[in-house]
Amino acid sequence: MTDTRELSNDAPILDVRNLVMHYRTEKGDVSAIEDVSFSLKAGESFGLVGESGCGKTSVAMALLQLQAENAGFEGGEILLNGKDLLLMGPSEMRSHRWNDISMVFQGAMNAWNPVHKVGAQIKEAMDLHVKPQLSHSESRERIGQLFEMVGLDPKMMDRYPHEFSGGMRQRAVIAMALSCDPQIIIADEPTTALDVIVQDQILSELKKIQRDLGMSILYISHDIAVIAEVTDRMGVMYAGKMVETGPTIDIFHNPKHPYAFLLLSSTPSITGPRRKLAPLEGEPPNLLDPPDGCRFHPRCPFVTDQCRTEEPPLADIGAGHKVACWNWESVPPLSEGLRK
Amino acid sequence: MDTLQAPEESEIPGDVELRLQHEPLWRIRVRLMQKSFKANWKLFKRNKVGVVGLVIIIMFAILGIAQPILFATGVWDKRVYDVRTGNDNRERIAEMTVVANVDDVVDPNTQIDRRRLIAEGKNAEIGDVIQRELKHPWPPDRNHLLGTDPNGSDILSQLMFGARAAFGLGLLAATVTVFIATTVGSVAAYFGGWVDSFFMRFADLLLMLPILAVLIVASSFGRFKLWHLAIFLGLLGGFGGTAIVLKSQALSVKVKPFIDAARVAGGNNWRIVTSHLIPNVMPLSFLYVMFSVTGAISSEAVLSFLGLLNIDMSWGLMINKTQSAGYLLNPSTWWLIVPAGLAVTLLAGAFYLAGRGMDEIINPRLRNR
Amino acid sequence: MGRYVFKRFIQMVLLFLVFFALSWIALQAIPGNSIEQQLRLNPNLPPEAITQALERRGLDKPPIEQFWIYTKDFFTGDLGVSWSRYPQPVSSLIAERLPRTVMLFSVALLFQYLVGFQAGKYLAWRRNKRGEMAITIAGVSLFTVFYPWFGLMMILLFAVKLGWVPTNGFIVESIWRDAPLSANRMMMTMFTSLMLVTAFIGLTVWASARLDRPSQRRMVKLGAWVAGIGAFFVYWLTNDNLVYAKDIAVHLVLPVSVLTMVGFAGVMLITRTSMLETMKEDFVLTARAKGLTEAMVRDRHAARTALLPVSTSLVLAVATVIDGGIITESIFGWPGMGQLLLASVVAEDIPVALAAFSFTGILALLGHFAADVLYGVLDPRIRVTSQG
Amino acid sequence: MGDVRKIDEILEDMTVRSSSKFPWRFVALLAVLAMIAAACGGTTADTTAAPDVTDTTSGTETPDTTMGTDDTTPPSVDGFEYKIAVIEDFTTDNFWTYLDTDNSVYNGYLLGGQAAAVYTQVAPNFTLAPSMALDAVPPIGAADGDNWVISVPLRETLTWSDGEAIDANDVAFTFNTVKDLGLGGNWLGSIPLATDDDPETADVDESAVGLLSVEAADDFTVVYTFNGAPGLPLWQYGAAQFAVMPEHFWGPIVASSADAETFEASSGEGAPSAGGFTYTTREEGAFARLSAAPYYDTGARTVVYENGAVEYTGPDGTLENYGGTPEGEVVSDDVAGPFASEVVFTVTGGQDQAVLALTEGEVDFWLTPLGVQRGFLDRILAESDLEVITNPNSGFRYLSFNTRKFPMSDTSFRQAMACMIDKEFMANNVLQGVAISLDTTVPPANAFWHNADIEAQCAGLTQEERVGASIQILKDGGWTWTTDPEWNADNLDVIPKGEGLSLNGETIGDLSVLAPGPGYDPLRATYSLFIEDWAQDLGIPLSAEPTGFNVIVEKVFGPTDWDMYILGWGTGVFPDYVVDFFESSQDSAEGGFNTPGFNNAEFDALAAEFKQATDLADAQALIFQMEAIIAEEVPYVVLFTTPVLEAFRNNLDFPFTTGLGGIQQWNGSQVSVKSSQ
Repeated sequence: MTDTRELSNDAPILDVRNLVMHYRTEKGDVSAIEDVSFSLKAGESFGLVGESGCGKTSVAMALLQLQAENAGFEGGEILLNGKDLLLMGPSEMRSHRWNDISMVFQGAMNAWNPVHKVGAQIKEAMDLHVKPQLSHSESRERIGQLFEMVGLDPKMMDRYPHEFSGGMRQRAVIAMALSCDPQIIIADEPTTALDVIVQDQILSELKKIQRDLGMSILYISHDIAVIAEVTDRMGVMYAGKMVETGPTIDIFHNPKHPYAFLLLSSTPSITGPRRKLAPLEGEPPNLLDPPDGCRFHPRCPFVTDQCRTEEPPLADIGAGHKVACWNWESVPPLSEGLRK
Repeated sequence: MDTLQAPEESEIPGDVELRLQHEPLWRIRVRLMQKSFKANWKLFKRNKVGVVGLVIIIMFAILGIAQPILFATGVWDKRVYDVRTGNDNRERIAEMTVVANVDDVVDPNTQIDRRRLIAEGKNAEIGDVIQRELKHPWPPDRNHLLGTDPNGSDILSQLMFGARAAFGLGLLAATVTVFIATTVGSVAAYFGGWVDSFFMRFADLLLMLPILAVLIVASSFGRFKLWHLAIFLGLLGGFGGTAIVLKSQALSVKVKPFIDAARVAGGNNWRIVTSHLIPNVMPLSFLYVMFSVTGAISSEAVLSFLGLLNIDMSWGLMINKTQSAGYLLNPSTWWLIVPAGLAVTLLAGAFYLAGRGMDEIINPRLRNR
Repeated sequence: MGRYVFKRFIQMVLLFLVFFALSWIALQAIPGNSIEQQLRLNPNLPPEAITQALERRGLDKPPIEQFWIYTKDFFTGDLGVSWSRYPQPVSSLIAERLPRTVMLFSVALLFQYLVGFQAGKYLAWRRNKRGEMAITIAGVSLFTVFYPWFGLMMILLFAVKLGWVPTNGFIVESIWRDAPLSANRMMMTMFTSLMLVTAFIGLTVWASARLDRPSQRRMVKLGAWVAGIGAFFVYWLTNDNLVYAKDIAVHLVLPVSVLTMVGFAGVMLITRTSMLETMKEDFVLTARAKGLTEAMVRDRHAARTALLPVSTSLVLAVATVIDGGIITESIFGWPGMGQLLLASVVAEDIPVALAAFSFTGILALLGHFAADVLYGVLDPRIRVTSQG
Repeated sequence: MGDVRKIDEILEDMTVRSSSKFPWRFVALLAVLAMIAAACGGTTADTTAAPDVTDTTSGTETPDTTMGTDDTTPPSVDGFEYKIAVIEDFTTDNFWTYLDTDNSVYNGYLLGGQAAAVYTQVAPNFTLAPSMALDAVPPIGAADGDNWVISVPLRETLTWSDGEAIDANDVAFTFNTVKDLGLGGNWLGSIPLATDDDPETADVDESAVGLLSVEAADDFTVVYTFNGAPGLPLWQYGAAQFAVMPEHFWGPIVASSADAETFEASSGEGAPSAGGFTYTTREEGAFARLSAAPYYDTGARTVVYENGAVEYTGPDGTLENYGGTPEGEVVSDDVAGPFASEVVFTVTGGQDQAVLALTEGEVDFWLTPLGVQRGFLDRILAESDLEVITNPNSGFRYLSFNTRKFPMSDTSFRQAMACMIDKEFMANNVLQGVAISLDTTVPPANAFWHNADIEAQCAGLTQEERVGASIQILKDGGWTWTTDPEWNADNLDVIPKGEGLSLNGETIGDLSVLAPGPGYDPLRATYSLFIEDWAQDLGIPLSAEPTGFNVIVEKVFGPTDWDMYILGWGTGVFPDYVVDFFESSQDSAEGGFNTPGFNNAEFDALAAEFKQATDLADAQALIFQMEAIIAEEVPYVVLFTTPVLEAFRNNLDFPFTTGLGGIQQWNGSQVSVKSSQ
């Protein structure tokens, strides 16, 4: 299985196609993921950005098949090396978790079980997935290496999570994610709740590791700046839908979906071009009863009648840049900002 | 210590009062209560465990209320159905033949062997046909739906009286418990320091006591009536374990911003405790009412069962009387022991179940995702 | 840590002193001295016999002096002499009763917590699925069942109707009449052998973690189980006193089963609540993401963390064994500490009652202390804060 | 993957620190192994030691009885095990302790048979008869200066179970031990030690008559010296009957005991017995055993007649007669055993368990002072091999008035209350067979002392007639109502109830009757409620207060601010208690037993005479008169007694099954019970 990455550089190792997932609640179905597609090639990093509640985390959970109990897939497929995860049985799925797809969780504190030592929690995954099973000392050696790789003292593996600082914990989480040598790492808000300097360190650490180990990383963040910093390609999600996807540089500099445009406008950027800040007004829609037509239309400054009735398709506007908007052409360049 | 952790959030946000100042406060409170009641009722209904408990509680409440009504309407004659002095002495006669050998007895109701006759102190010759009074306890029939006890007293009537006793005792004990525990817990949490130490050490002290033994000691104090027991249990619980739980809840409320806000606004300490802290501890307190009722009912039953309470009638006493008269392990007189035992179990269990149902609403950690 | 323990210890001693004094006052305050009453109600006794009997028990002195003498003796290790079983020393009464209580309740608590914890885990794991309500209601019913009644019903069913187990008592006379050792001695041997086997297996398994190769670890662990259980069986099967051990074991079956039935639900509910809270934690998700099986996630992560309040409750349950034993012991005719406590309180035998009270008090204090320590051991987060 | 608990998941830094930590764990492991080994070794030592212990004990125990019972072989024809269930544990195996501080009925069942006595009472009619003594009737003795000396010749043939003679030295030894060690309790009840007058309290004469010394004039003559002439209670029913213990066994123990406490803490295991069984062993909380032992009286035949007369044929065939001329029906014909090789007491957890043991065939007899409860009868009678007998209990439950206080001080008030109480109705209709109506403190079953001529107030009247009679009694006594009570024939009730009852203008305040709660005694609790009802019918504002037993006792034996109470007495056969309960000098306010504060000069005179009486017939006549006064003046309303039901397996052959208190009164007739199989 670990050899598959050698197959081809072109074939995506992860291909999400038209994924539809709903949460069934007493009040009705919540459409959390609506027709989302993206793919990830070996060694590539892809970013998913959007407000909280837009379905990013649902996508991450779907990739690990750890969605909530009331979630149901209405369509689509998640192909991992060509095999559909949605069709796998629980035990087969388990063998892929961490082994092929691991995850750097958000809020690293809670990702650790407080009653076990950090090393033990990493070893636990290795015992399951690394074949042949490593001996005690071999495991420790490997964990030590991983710790060094993420910039931690190997002795820390015998400490409990609460003895780690936030940044150290996050590094340890990365070490854990790397422990079984996965093809894909999902980094879900990897730097949220860390102070800025640590954020930066962690991100460069991740980038370095990705470079060294050649794995694919799926970044998930509400912070478009983070995504811009570390990904090759990105997608913008809004209300469960992918509204814009393409090379990160294209979108970052030239967003064509009004939501992406406003998102970028509302974020000050140090590295990017100077821009006028524009507020993103209103609140995300209630996914129990999403608006007709384009889901963004109630908040959209470029709204037209068509937007209110017809759902725009994710259309290619060139160079792998796709956008789902009827009026993407009327979205101004970022530098001009939004005219009043 | 206890299964129940203090909820992290209170049901009624503290700042609601500020937002709706143009309305009279009581109306806001009533409306809020209505609203939260409706919402909570919906949640509660979803949890079938709680509903089962509630239904059983209501059943017993009806049972308890029914007895005075039956007396007042004359359906039941006090002389027959009163739990203290009532007895049914309408004679029930059975004819029987005195036989020499117990194996010859065909129908135990109409025939009797000689040994039994001797045991009952009558003289008869073998072969005589004599009339024998059927003695209490009588099995259930039309007049006595659950039969009579060895003294000829109606079991159903005792059961009904016992229901009233159980409710009275349970609710009184629970009210005392929760009133004290809420106050103690809030005060200890708010003031901290030596006040806290004092109450918490006192609580530890009460937790050290062998409760049953202490109740036995207490019950030997003269005319220890049911309401004495209720208050005693209330005090034990109120200053003991419940206080500790509610204190930890109050602590979590104490650090909420609105308490600080009230303090900054120059609120007097007692006012903050009574109008901010306690109302926010109340939901959990109310939950503890349920659990305290369970504890009180069981304690009373155990003490009565051991024959240590001087009370007129209760479920525990019914079992105690059955036992002391020797009918306990006799399956053929099941009506003496099964209804009473079941009643204690059901009502105590029902309050507990209802409590668990409420717990799922009040305790945010247990709420469904 | 040392300072913390010292502070706790001082607190415990002070608390115990207050407890001791309060218990004495409460017992002393019972209206009517039943020892004196019993004597006085016997018309055959001349007044001098009554006076003498009171003098011998020190009851002729004023209460304050009695208390002073009693306290002095108590804290110098002399528990005094029973009033109702004069002149039997209190310590010998306790020595006679304690092994029985220890035997019955150690086994019962073990089962209660094993069954309760497993059931609670299962319940939490199956939340909102079929069976949850049925098990909850059944569990709560057993938890809140009127215990004396339930116990008697079980005796009626299993001992009387079905005749599977003895109805009461802890030994059968016909087996023990010429026994070379006392039942207490036997119980202690049984208890010790159980403890030793458990300790052996536990320690070996613990020590095996040091071994490097997984296969070695497995072998040693398996070996420990086989050797431990094997040694237990070999020891008992070749033991001349097996027949006596068996008799005690047979008598344990019903009380232990009933105690387990009424007690497990409490543990189950604690476990469930605690598990439900734990299951919402992110680390459970992490564990799943790591590809652990559901059983591993449940046992190593959710349940291991949920074990905290359960273990605390176990320690505290140990502390209330004597009080809780009152009913059990009287229903099953198991003359242990609970019955001693009951009898002494009813008879106002203050030396015995006070000793039993103190015993429960000390158990409770140690229980609370042990719970704190255990919490620290099980939850590394607490370990640090409690040191500070 | 499975569900393997991985305790090994705790990672240890082996490579770094193993050298320092590694051995430590295995040392711990080794320590455990060593402990296991030690434990095994220890227990092995036990088992090897065990046979020795059993050998020695059985060596001394195996009785060489005249009946040829052999313990080591299965029981011979007569050698059966008499298996008895008891519901309370024995608390001592030392007879001295039993009689002193641990004077429970159960200790009595176990140890009571050990003692010898100079005179004794013969079952079932309590006939006074010689045991160690040679003469049929206790000698009266004669004055010797200030003292009174009684010399009793003893039989020379009696032996303890170990073969030592039972002689006068044992009697003297027992007396001296009680006196010198200062034993108390019931020892002082049967050995009335003389006390000196305390000069400081000149107004009270403490120098009651008592025993000064008991000496052995020779081996078979014992001399009692009193400091005055003793009456029946002190001599015939007192000192002449005290328990005699073997000096050769206890002497050394007494000598080595510093005080009574150490002495009474010593074990009585191996003590020789004078009663056919010796105490063997017990497991506390489980069982106790007695073994048949050589008995001097084995084979003796005792025939008891209806009138109490006893015909005794000794083992050697000599015929003796006690307690009058044998005539009438034979109530008991008894050959002394022991027939059982063992008496095995099984301690069961409670009465339910005792009945189970009985019905399951684990025991032959349930020995209980309380009797079998009626609820058990169904199940006992369902077993065809169980038999049930019923006898009245020796004792009574009563309502007592505080005669020191108005209105209880008024005789007509008490009489009217007594008249209202329909005991027959209570016994037959309400309590239904679990209570036997009683009118006198000496029950009919105590035939010799019972005054059969006494009738209760308003005996035999209907409820209506009782109301009428009570009203009349009150009116005659000068009582008036504002509203007179009236019997309403339609409702079969008193309507209206009396109101405003007063005597010479003095009205009655709220009164209460203290009675044990239904949890303690449902019978008395129920009774108190009915008494409350009846009193209220007459306009007496009485309320029943369920009160703890200890609280009632505390109240009524101390201060005198109570009104009425209901309690019970368990009584012996010799009715000296009648004196204790009602003699004015026995006022409970001063520490006596006269709780009502009854103060009647006529009664006091009779009581004084009774205490001095030495003749049974005189004493009987005095008791009859005293009872009559009690029935008329009603300080007590004697309410009822309870039947003692006893159940046993029908292979048991008891010498008698009828008698006050039943078989349990005689410790289950251990020596004479036979097995018919």
